[in-house]
Order: sequence, then structure tokens, then C-alpha cells
Amino acid sequence: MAEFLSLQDAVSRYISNGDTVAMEGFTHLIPFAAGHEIIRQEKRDLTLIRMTPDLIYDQMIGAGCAKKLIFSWGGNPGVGSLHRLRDAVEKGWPNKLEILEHSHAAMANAYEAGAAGLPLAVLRGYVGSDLPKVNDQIKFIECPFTGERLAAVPSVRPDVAVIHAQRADRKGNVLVEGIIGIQKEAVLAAKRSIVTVEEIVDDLGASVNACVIPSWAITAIAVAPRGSRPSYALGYYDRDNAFYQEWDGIARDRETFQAWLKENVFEKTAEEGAA
Amino acid sequence: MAEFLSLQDAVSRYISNGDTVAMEGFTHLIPFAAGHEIIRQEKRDLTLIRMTPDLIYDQMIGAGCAKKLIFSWGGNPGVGSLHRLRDAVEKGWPNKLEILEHSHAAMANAYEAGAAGLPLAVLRGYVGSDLPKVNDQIKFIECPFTGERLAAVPSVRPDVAVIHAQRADRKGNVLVEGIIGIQKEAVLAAKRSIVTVEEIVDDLGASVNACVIPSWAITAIAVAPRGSRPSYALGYYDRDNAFYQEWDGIARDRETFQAWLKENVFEKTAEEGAA
Amino acid sequence: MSLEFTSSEMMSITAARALNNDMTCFVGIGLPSEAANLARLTHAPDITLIYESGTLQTRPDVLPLSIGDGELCESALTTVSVPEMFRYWLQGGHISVGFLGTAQIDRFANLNTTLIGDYREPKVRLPGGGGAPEIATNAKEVFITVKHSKRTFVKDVDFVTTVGFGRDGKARDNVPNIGKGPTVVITDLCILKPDPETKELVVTSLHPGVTRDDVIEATGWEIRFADQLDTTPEPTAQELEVLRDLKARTKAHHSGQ
Amino acid sequence: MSLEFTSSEMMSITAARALNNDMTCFVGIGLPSEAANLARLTHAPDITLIYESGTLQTRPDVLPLSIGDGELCESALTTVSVPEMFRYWLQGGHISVGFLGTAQIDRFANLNTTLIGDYREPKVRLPGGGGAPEIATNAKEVFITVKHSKRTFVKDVDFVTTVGFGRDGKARDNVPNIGKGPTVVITDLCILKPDPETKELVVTSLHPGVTRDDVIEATGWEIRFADQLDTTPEPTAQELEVLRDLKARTKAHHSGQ
Repeated sequence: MAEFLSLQDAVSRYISNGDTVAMEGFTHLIPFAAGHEIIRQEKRDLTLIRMTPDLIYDQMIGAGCAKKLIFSWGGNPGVGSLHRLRDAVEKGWPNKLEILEHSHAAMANAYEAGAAGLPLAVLRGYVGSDLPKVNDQIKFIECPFTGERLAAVPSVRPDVAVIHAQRADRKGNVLVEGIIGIQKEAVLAAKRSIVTVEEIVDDLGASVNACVIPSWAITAIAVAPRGSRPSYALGYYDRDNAFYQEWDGIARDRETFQAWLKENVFEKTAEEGAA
Repeated sequence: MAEFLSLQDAVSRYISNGDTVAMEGFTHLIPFAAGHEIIRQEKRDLTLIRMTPDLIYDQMIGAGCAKKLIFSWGGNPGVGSLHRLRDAVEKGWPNKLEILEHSHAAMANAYEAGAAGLPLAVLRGYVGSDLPKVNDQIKFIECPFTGERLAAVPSVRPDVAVIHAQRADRKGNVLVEGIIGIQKEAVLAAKRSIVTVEEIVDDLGASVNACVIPSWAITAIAVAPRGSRPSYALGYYDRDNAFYQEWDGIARDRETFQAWLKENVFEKTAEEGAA
Repeated sequence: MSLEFTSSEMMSITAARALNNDMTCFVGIGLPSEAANLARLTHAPDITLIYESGTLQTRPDVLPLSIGDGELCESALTTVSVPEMFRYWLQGGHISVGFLGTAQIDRFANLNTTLIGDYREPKVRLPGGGGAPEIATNAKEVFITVKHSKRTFVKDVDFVTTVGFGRDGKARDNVPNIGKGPTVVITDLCILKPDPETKELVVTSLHPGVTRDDVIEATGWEIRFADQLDTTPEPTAQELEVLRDLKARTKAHHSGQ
Repeated sequence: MSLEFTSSEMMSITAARALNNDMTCFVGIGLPSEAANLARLTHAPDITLIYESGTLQTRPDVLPLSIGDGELCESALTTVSVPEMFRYWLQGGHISVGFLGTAQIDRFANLNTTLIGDYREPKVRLPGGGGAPEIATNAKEVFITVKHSKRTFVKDVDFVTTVGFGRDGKARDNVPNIGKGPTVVITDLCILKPDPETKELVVTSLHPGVTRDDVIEATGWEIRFADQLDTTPEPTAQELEVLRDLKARTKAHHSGQ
């Protein structure tokens, strides 16, 4: 059964320096409040996994939490580069960041395989691409029935998955709705999981085939209202597209970024951060 | 885009003698009306695929439509044997039936892989079982990352998939709700598909992450009210458990079965059959 | 003062007692389903029941006749596709107990639900594997419940549909990512558990009124008894009442009343 | 009488015209998304648009800033998980056209969105592959739209993120289950198509007012022109109006107004 904790306690108890952490949410429901709490608690040497690093990992990388990034598309969607990610990769600031990159299809399959308890995912992928030349985790197998050459990648099995969702009921069952991305897969693939939610309710109000993650498949739940801002939560608030555009200016410069981080993360508590 | 046809035309146009046909619906939404139409049109030499052959294939096998059955559990759920299936396997009546059997996990994975366009499915399965000794389609591969031995089975790629669903909208988008089984996978894995529905509506009334099969992924749609009786359609009518129990008596004897078939299938039209 | 009860009731109630509130139980149809729901309606109200039809955490009011009756879905937390059920929930390692029935079981708890006789010329063709082969290896442990008879308890099954501990008791040795396998078999006569070393099934408890000879007579191999042989506790009045109500409700429901 | 329009508008409108009502289009963010929605709002109202975030058959009123804006989901027929999107819908063979942008493109229509320079010591680090590598091989064909410049149109891309026809034009030969690859590239200057034999990109149509020299000047290799070189039809007043409305709505929406 999932344990109800404060965000501070959940992060402190279940994320350790050196862990492999997958924080997911495909554009929608990105767990920013949890990311900020990780920054505040100055977690270090994390291997961060995420299909689209987005602003959340740009912030965590810029704050020095990460030593390695596994990803498949590292930009500010519709805006441009992730400047903190680039600064870490290109200039080693604030520390050298190792990267391992995939395609979306491979990462989606790798999460799916992780949730399915398998060591590998098989896909028709990477044909003609140079990515296998720079990522030694991409291999090829031969189908024993047809002889077709197919790509194989290791499944994603993080130490901790962190996602944000609309709501949990009082037993800790969680509803994820809208663009569900690979959040359920991330939770099921991980050894431990932290789910932040907009609210706790008596009844999830879920339809019969809704994406509900049962309490017994989750480690900890923390209430974090507006916990995915500037991303969004369908039915609660919209994506703050203007902030995504502003971020380009904030992140471009190390000092502007550090000032932003101080004001908006370090000088806030987990509770304030959400508001 | 899906074509709206009568059930008679859909079966006549898209199912041919010798085809490989997957009729799915996991206990729920079994496409009985379509099965009866196949019997009426005296289709022959079909390779039938279905996880749980159930009464629908017992009837089709007894009526002489099948030359081969690929399945993973061949019983009358909660009641006992499928006597027509056993008669065909054990005594060759009305014709010899070749069987190829899997476990549920393997077939579910094989449908999933078929929907995913892959030639094979990989699973942690068949450990210690004798099934691989009698099914030469079960192979084992070695994970290139961990060295673990995993089972591999060919994906299911039928000529035709037939399913029943609650409703379609006027463009031919189909809602499947409740126990969704592997119906979507069957349709996506097949070259052609026939979907029977309880009704056509203006608006599917589907929730945001509902199991909706888009019109452009379906070949033909036929209206067949009560088209899954004695199985059921959530929101429309209940499973006729009493008939499942009666079937044991009907199917046990060749003559009783033939009388039933004459009265309930051959002397009915597609329209009457449903009522 | 002793209550009146049948050996079938004794079996179901004993099987139900093997389950507890914290378990996530992948339930086979028939006897396992009866026992699992009885547990839920008595001492384990929060047990998580999962059926292979995709119904997660279901709470049916009557016993389902099939693995996919409507009520399983209507009373579930949510219902997922069958591929997801087998991939994410079973193979993904979320099932603590797989609860199975069988047609034949041998001394190493291998199960046969495929056929009696030879595969190509079967004497009796049975339904086949269904979910069992992977439930037995992917669940953390397996409980089995089945009526005790010489036809069912055979020295060697005709066909290993579902592995217990293999023909030699060693089938799970050194296999990565595999569950513990069968940890208890509950029949209408007794409770059996695998010997920790050899994995051969050993009687650990006799049901009230059952003798060693009854078990020997109903078993197709030279059955061993544990040094410390217990007597299974009798059903309580409450257990019997809940079980009988459940079965009466179920019968009325499925006969269309 | 000629309308006033920019070369960007010419590009988007020409790209939109490449699409038709019967297509199932997997849409990349940015220019492809603009063109695909313009097509839907003009001559192809029933075109099926799919974004990798899982939104099937979506009809957004404004252009999404990201691949997963809320409106994509709210206006979709249904929204599936990202693994399902890539497995069932893309790899499963249901996409007729993959519509991509790029940072670099070479003469064999290979795309680079990974980096400029050397992989270990990049001069410029770009976002990476995203959905493109498998869209390009699993969709039945690929359309590309990108602004024409010497920096973008290079003889050989620094890194083949996404295969067009490979370094030698032969990368798709004898590969089973692979799409036709890029069939058209639409820029702000012209339309290019692969030579049926060599697969080298050839200019087949110049946009109104654009000269051969303009294209030669903006291309990093010795660009060839088709024997039958067309002039791309001008935008219509209706196309321009719909495009400008769409962009104005989008801008107002994303700046939080």
C-alpha cells in the first residue's frame, strides 16, 4: 500500500545520491514540484532518465543534481534549446554531464519492457541511424521465425520513478488522465515510486478502463497542488506556455539562472513552491 | 475508413475459405452473431485463432468450418469441456482438427506483437512446461544484455479479425468498454477486420482515454444488436450463464448439436439470429 | 461441540485461510475463486483479487462463472487489456500469490490441465494451459487447491502443463527471475507442502476426521507425512455461513433467477 | 493579379497542399504541425492527425507549442499511452505520412537533429532524435519541410539521426518492412524530390519569384534541377487568410492572452 507523506519526506526517504531516477510526464503532468524538492535537498550524482528532459531536468542539471542523462529529445518544446543541458554537455558547468541518447520509440519500448519485467525491449528501430554508433546499449537481434534484424535496447528499470497525477483516493489509488505518456510504465518499471497529486478525494471518479495505478503498486504519495506547473494537469490548470518561452531567457545565462533558482526554489518550501 | 455493411455482406466479402481468422472477446463481447453468419455461409478450412475458443468456436468447429485451431484454453468456462472441440480432436468429427496450443501469456503477447507490427513476441514464459515440446512455434532466445533465456513466439497476424463492440459513431469509430481483452490488438494485428456493434450513435460518449478504435483502422462495421449473446455487452445486456450451462447438454451429443444448429443458426437470418 | 460441514466446505475454508489481507492474488476460476472471495468476505477484506480477464482489484458479490463475468469488471478498481494484465501485472512482478486449480498434480506439484494419455492420441482432452504456466513462474508463490483422488494425485503427470518443481524437483534451481513455486496444496482431505530439500509434497495437516489411510488411499504415490502432523482447525460458524450464502447467491444468479 | 505573401507562408501552404483528406499523418512539432493543421483547416478537413504524445485524430484550434499541449488531447478521438503510440500506431503500420522538420538535411535526405560537429566534442548540441528515426522508417512515406539555407542543406549531414536514403542513397534497399522514405521536401524556395534511381534530392518546382541561382546559393552541394521544372502555384487568398488567422490565434494563446 502507498504511504501518504509530505513531499519533503517522500524525496528525503526514497531518493538517495547516486540513484537512477525517472521523472516522467509527456509534456503533461511533469512533476516540477518534486524536481524542485530534489534541488532543495541537494541530491547529487543522479542518473536522470526521461524521454524529453524539458525544463524540469534543465533546472536539475543546472542545479548540479545530475551526473548522467538518458533521454531521447532534449529541447524546450516549440521554443529552442535547453541551455543548462547544453552548458553541462558542452562546457561541463556546473559539472560534466554524461549523456546516453535514444530515439523516442526505443525509450517508450524500454519503459514498456521495464513495466513488463523484461530485461530488453525489441523494436523495428534505428534502421540507418548513427545513434547505434554512439550508444553501445543499442544492439540488434535476429528474429528466430523470420530472420528479420530488429533493434534491442535494455529495459528501463530505475531505482525511483517520480510522476505527477490528477488525484488519489484515500486508499492511495491514483488516477492519471489525458496525455498519460509513460507515467504508468515508469512507476511499474521502478523499484520505488513517488506520486505527487493535485488532491486526495473520496472517489476517483474514474471510468471503467481509466488509467488507474493501484495503491499497492506505489511507494509514496504526496499532495502537491499545482505540482506540475509550468506544465499542466488536465482538468485543473493549463500549460504555462508563456513561462516556457520566458525560460529561454532565464536559462541562457548562468547568473540569471542561479538567481531564478535561489528565488523560486531554494527560498521556497515544498508547500510554497507549489503555490 | 470503415465501410458500413450488413453482417451478411461483411462476412461474404471479407472472409474466404482457408483464411486465418481471429474472433476475439475475452468472455465479454464474443462475436456470436458473426460466428453464426460464418456457419450459415458454410465457410470451410478456416484456421481459427482465439485465446479461449468458448462456445463460439465449439459451434463453428462442430459445423465443420475449421481445419486448425490455435488457442490457449479450450473449455466452457465454469462448466466443463467443449464437446464439439473434443469430438473433432479426439474422433475427427465432422473433420479432423489440427491444434496448436499456447499459454494465455504467450497468446496475449503474440496478439500484442501483431498489433505492434513485429514478427515475434518475447516473454518470460513456458519455463518448465511441456508445451514447447508439442508446439514447434515456441522458441527461446538469449537476452543480449543479461544472457537470460526468454521465450519467443511468432506474432499473431490473421487474415481477418472479427470482434463485437458496444457502439460505433457515424464515421465508423468504435468504442470497446469494460473487459476489453485483446480485441483492439486483434483488429490492429489483422490484414482485414469486421466489427459488429450493438448500435450506431451520433456521439460515442467516450472518456478521454477510452479504448476507441478509429474508423481508418477497421475494414467493415455491421450492426448486430445482441450480437454477442450468450456472451454479454457491458451496459447493454448480461451474460446468459444459464445458456452456457445448457450448452453442455446440447453439445455433448452430435445429433442434439445438429438439431440446435439447424434451428438456431441455419433456419435463421443474420437479422433474426441477433434477436 | 462440532459444527456440521462437508469436506468441500472444509477445503474452501482452509484454502481461504491461506490468504491474507496484504496479498495480491491472481485468481484461477473455480475452487481458487471460491476460496479467494471467501477470504475477502471473512478475514481478508482488503485482499487484492486479480482475474486474468484484466480486472484489477475486483470485489464481486457472487462468484463469477467465467473469468470475465460482468460483475468482475463493474466492481474492479479498473480493467486493463489482457496483454497488459499478463505483461505489466503478472510478469512485471506485482502478484504475490497465484491461486490455481488443476486436473492432475504429481508429487513435485507439477500440474496437468492439457490431457490424459498421449499428446497426439489423447484419452481425454482437457482445456489446456490458460494463464497457469506463467502464473506459476511469475507469481512470487503459488497456492493450489484441488479435490484429493487417485485420479488427480498421480506420481507423474501425463503432461507438465504448469511447472511445480519439475520431473525431478529441481526445475526452479538456478532459474533467474522465477517465483518460489507451490508453497501449499489444499485438498478436501489435508494440507500438503513441498519438502524444503527434495520439493516432494508432504502432508503437513489432516483435516478433522480424516485418517492417514484416507490420504494414502487417495494418492497415486507413496505419500509421506510430516513428523509434526497437525490437525487442520475446523471451520467456524461464521465462515460456514458466509460460504453457504455466497454459494447460494451464486447459484441463484447463474441459473438466471 | 498577385497576392502579397512571405516565403514562409509560401512554404507552409505548399507543405499543406502535399497532404490530402485520406492520409493518416504523424505530425512533428513546428513547421510540420503548422502545415498539417493548415491542410485540415482548408482542403483536407478529414485528414487524421496524430502526435507522438498519444493523441489520435486530433483537431486543435490553435497550433500546439509542445507535442503534448492540452488541446491536442481534448480535441482528439482518444488519447493512448506513448508506448502504444509508437508500437501499435506507428510501428504497426497505420501511418501513411510522417511529416518531419530538421536542423540539417543532406543530398540523400538524411536528417540531423543531434549535433553540429563531432559527437564527443559538439560545436552545437541539438535536441536529438525524438520520434523521427522510427517515423522515417515505419511511416509509409515521409514529407519534410524546412527553411532553405546553406547551413541546413549540406552535402553530408554531420550525424545521421534519421535516415533518408543513407550516405550512399541505398540504405533502404532490401530492408524488409520499411517505408518508402522521403518523397518530398518543401522549403521556402522550392520543392525537391528524390531521383527515382540515385535518390539524390532534385529540385522539381521553384516557388514564384525564386530563381535557380537562389536555390544554388542556398544549397551546400551542387544541386540538380529536374528537366521539367515547374513553378509552384501561388497561395490562394483563402489559404493565406486561414494561415494568418491560425498563427494569430496561436500567438495570442501562447503568450497567455
